[in-house]
Amino acid sequence: MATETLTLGKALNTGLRRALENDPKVVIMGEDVGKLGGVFRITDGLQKDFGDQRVIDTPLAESGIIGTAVGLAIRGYRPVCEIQFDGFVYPAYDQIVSQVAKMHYRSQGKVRIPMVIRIPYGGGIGAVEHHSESPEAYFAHTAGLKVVTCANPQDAYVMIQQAIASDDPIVFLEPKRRYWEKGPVDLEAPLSEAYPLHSARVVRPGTAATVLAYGPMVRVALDAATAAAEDGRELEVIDLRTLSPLDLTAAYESVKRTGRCVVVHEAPGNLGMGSEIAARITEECFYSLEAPVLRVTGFDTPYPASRVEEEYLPDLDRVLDAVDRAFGW
Amino acid sequence: MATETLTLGKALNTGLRRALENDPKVVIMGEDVGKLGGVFRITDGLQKDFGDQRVIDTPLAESGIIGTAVGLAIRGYRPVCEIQFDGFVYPAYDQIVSQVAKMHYRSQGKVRIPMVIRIPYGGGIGAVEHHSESPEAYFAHTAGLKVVTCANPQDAYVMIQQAIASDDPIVFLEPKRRYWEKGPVDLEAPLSEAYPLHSARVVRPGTAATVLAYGPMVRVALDAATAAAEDGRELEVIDLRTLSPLDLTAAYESVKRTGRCVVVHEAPGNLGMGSEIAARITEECFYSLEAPVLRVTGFDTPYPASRVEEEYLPDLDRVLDAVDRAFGW
Amino acid sequence: MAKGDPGVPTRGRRAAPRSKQAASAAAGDPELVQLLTAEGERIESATGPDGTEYRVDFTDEEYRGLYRDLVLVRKLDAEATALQRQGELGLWASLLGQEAAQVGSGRALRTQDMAFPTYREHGVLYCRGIDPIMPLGLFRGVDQGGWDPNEFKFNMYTIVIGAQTLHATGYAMGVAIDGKTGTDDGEAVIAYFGDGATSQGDVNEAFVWASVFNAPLVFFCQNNQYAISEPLERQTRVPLYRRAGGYGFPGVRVDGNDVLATYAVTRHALDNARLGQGPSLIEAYTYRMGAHTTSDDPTRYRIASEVEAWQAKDPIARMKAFLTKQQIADESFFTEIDEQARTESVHLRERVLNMPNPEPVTMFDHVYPHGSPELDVQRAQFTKYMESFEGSAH
Amino acid sequence: MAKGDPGVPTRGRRAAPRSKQAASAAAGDPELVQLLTAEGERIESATGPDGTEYRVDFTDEEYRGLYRDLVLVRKLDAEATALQRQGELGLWASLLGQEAAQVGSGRALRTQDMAFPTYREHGVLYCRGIDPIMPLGLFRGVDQGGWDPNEFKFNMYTIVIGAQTLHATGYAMGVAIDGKTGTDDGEAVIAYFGDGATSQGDVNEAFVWASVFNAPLVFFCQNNQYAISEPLERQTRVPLYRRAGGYGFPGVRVDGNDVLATYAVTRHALDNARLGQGPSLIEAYTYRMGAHTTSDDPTRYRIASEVEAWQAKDPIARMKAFLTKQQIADESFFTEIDEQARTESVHLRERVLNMPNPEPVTMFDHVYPHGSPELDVQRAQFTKYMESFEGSAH
Ligand SMILES: Cc1ncc(C[n+]2csc(CCOP(=O)(O)OP(=O)(O)O)c2C)c(N)n1
Ligand SMILES: Cc1ncc(C[n+]2csc(CCOP(=O)(O)OP(=O)(O)O)c2C)c(N)n1
Ligand SMILES: [Mg+2]
Ligand SMILES: [Mg+2]
Repeated sequence: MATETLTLGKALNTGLRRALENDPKVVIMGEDVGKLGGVFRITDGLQKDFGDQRVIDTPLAESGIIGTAVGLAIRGYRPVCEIQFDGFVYPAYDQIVSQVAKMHYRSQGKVRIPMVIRIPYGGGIGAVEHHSESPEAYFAHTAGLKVVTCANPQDAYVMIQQAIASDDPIVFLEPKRRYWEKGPVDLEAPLSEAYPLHSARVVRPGTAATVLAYGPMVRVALDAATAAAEDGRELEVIDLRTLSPLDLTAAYESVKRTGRCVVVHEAPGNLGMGSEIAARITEECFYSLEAPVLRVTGFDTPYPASRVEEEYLPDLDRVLDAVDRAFGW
Repeated sequence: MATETLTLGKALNTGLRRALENDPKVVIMGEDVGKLGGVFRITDGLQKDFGDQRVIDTPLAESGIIGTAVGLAIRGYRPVCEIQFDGFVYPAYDQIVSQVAKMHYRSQGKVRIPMVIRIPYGGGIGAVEHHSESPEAYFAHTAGLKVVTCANPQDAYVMIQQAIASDDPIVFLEPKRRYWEKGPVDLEAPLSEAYPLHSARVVRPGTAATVLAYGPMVRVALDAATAAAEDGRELEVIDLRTLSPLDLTAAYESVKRTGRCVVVHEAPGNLGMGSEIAARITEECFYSLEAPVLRVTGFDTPYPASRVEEEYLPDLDRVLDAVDRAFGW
Repeated sequence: MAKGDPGVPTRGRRAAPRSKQAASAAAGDPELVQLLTAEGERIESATGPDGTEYRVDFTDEEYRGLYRDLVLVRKLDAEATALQRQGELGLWASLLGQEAAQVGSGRALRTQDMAFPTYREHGVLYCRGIDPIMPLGLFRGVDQGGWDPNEFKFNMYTIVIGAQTLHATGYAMGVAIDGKTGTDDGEAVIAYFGDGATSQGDVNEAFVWASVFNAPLVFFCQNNQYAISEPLERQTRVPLYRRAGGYGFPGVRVDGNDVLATYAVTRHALDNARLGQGPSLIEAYTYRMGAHTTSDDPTRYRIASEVEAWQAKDPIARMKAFLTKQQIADESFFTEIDEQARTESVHLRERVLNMPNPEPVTMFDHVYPHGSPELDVQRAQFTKYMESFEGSAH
Repeated sequence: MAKGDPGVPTRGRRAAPRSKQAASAAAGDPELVQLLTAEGERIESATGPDGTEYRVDFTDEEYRGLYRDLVLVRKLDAEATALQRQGELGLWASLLGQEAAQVGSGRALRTQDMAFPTYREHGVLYCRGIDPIMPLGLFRGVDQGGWDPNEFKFNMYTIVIGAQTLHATGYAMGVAIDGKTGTDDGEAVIAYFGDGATSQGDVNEAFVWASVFNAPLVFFCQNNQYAISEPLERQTRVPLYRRAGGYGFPGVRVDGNDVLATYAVTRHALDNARLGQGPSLIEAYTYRMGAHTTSDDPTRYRIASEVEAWQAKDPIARMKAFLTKQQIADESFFTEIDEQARTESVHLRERVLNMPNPEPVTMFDHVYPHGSPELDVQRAQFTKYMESFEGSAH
């Protein structure tokens, strides 16, 4: 087993490299993905090694990126599009929701759009406006798209390859504040044996309450669980990984045991993933719940100036506060 | 009291006329809003009477409509933008979520964008693709926007004027399949005394269960209540009217009495308004609920071909089925 | 194409001055490429704004074929309009008046070329060999488009204005990456759109991309003078074909009611594309003779005299006059074609009336290539729910 | 502007041939409008692509004033870069190299004119009389822009590429509806954007709208040759100013490192706009001497020799050479300006260091003009929650 310690960013880079190697139809495209290797260097070195027809530097136009990628997909390619920052995906929104998401349905399965839309998302990096958004609900609400997000280097490496290999159009959300976090990555395990893409995973078993998180918030949830354990409360933490379709099998099982559930995400709470998860868990675990599912989320404001983002973003304390509230209900 | 019987469409037309009369800064803009009077004739006759600088026929470009309206708003105008159909708002999505919604926040209140974005929405009219969508969740999830929808001619007449008079940017959703439904409209009651814009309203009191609906589904909910009453079950029906901010005061009070709640909307259920409403009601009414809040919604597919839309859309039977399930929980 | 008959000018004969003059006379626009006047006079050749000489060289058989195409697509289209009036279709977007623009460009495509239509290219669809019933499913509401884009090299209809121009550009980029340009039998791509569409961001982005990547693509704009009720002046204050220059590729305006000129200009642009010379823009200057769709009422926004003026430029009438004058066809031929059109339209009507409604449960099909467990649950619940209404429920 | 001094060519003298030649020599582009060569030679007048003769007529005082502006904005910008390096700003988008494009256009604006910037127009902001600390709050992360757009006639910075060009167009439409064009003291609007932005749908839609509504608007594109790492060739294969022709309004390329030519061209375009002659496009041909932002590493994508070549075209050096040669200014003036710039930058630095962090609860402010009961609840909960951490909680 060839386990290496990689940052999440480097794990993505390595996964993309594998995908380019394994399938000549895979093309990467986006603003600054070539020579620069992307503003986060996730595509670093790939244009040099695979050429500028596999790793395509594009004009500055997001609708153009996604729209031409649709055409490339119809031509038989498997485009992997990089959107530079979360807040810049909206010019492409029409192409994503009306074309990417619907082409397969419209054509009764005759046209496939095996596209991956990579988006660095979320806050916590002290950035200016539009660089810290969490747009996952906009995509998860859209039938025809699948939405996944990774939380650690191993998943990053595997999931990006799985997403590229899938024929479904997938919005692949990358927790940008975790790009520099390191972890072990098994570079040799065959993809065919990997943990399935559209499955959640229990990342810390526990008994007292269930904490659901994804992407950048998994670390926060785990930290909260460590802190809670010191107080004698064992939290079960589930990394959701797939936001559409949601995989709540493990969550249902867990909540039926614990009776309490907290969902954590950075996106504003109103109409966020937490709402859907709360609604489903309440339906499924109605008689097991000791308290309503509580949501720890960004507030219902635009993402604020970075000097107050620490207070805007859910952190360990707010998670523990919610757990306390669930116990005090 | 000058009560007239008007269709919902004519009520909107009359409300728009009033707004143009009352404030010279109000301008209407959109594709085909002038000579044609809009594809649904909601702006019929207005260009003729107010001129082509008050009722502006625009190029075919939705981002252009909203983006230039932002500029007009900065200049001191109050633009009322028509998006021709729900499915064509997405090219303007970036301008709406990153500019319209955020300009006031960004400028610390120095810039106001008193804009109304009118969108005929929803299905049931036998239309082709992109003409039957319910995009409300995309907007309600966006902080900085307000979202309202009317369900009857009286509300249509009043709410459109209130929305135009408001300095908040408002997405105004018009239930297109109800454009031709008639009802009494009081044309003389002063706006200042009207029912507040951002408030839900109980439209049928009841005791057995609470049904929440908005826009095109209010009629379905009322029909269901009539049918249920024949079976001896009195449903309380609430017309939500405002989707952001949500006004659930009456709903909480109702659910605490009835113990059962069903939410109805056309949009796909996943991450729909129903999720948020279910999550909030569960938090607020946890100990009163005899069953989880149940959602009767469009399915999580793209809007299907019109010959099957009847089965896609919630109807009386599906609402009653959900009520039955709530009772059988 | 084989050589023309003696009565028709053939390749190689120069007639530039006459062409300019004739085109100018016909449309009041010296830059309009025209090979067949509204009166059915053949012009030997016409010069485009960049000096390209356009001409065609058809056999009698081919001329008659083009005429047949024009008549057939008009008749089938009229049948669809009638079907809509009788409630058999939810909507119809008629091509009336645009037959030449569509047949001319559609016939200029080679088998290997790929087309990206809007919702109005029934004539191009016909030229691609697709059963004309196909788009009727979409407008009837039984499906959202039934043909296989890759089989016929004709993509799905696109309703969102302009979106398909980016798809076409990406596809053409793929053609180039595949190395399928640079030779006589290279592949080319054509993107259809309207005058209204030229205002959309997507279309202009497509211009940027096609230019930067030198994509083998022909932008084919049918300027039918209206976007629903909005006249051309709401989209531009200069002729649309000039837009191309700003992006660094050639643009040409052709008489879109002239099937010969449209053919010549499109063929030339496609051949340039397939040879690796990059994109170009064709503005086919034509007129939407009918309503925008069957839901529209054009009397609210345009005057009858304008329609009448264009009536005089009818694409079929001028072709008929030409065939008659040149004795390429006679009354019996015209009668035969009318008869064939009638038969095909009756056949179309019968098949539409027999188009079954889809099973409601099929709305859950094809949302994802790999399916979704959530949807499987919804489908199962739906099936059970529907069964609960059946007398003989399982 | 008052009359120029004897050493400087004044209005009315024709020197068209010389201008063409000089411009050509300087930039290898005969279409580049230039009034001051890289070596500091004055060119009397220059001809634009549509035949417009551009010239300026400044007093010595005014020449010195332009020089002062250039030096000051460069120095303040350098200070901001230094502050970022020291962790006092989260990010900085430097204008280094683009001083002349910004000061030239900024000074061409009249009080009543409205500007719509990107995130890099610190020089224009300065010309509008806004305290240069204002944009630093945004980049420090204490706010999202602090000035009042209507007070200074300079809109908020816009980060989403191209979005502001539509706002500018709408604003200009409003100016026209207000009847504020058609006279010498009419209002004009200017929209700033970069070369990269020209690929965005929004910018091209702005071209459509401005043209169709004949908006009193100047599109001012600073072509600094890069969009982050992407060189100009990724956005266009022809000079950007030509884009305008496709939409039916004039375009001109000016030497953006020449403050005089930029002034002249912008003033002319603004005056045309205010007189009701509609929109135009200016491409200010310049170079981004520094990184895209402080987060960027340009050595990954461009070579040192290219930067050096542009160093020789420095906007300030050429102005200094001109002032010296023409004896409009001497060493003591230059020293005085440097000293003033130093003092102002020290002052800026001190004020930045003292910029307070916002109270966290202010994040709930200004979401809606009329507030929201939901947010009131969240704010109250947040306040209570924060208080729970205080030793002396209420
Ligand atoms: C993005 C978008 N906005 C609006 C519409 C509604 N709509 C359908 S057709 C049409 C006019 C199109 O005009 P044009 O491009 O000239 O094509 P034509 O219909 O004349 O062939 C409009 C506005 C749409 N389909 N898509
Ligand atoms: C819609 C959008 N996409 C991407 C970005 C990220 N981004 C910021 S600046 C920039 C390059 C802009 O280039 P240009 O327009 O030439 O302006 P310059 O920075 O050179 O002044 C990019 C891609 C953005 N801000 N907005
Ligand atoms: Mg048209
Ligand atoms: Mg640039």
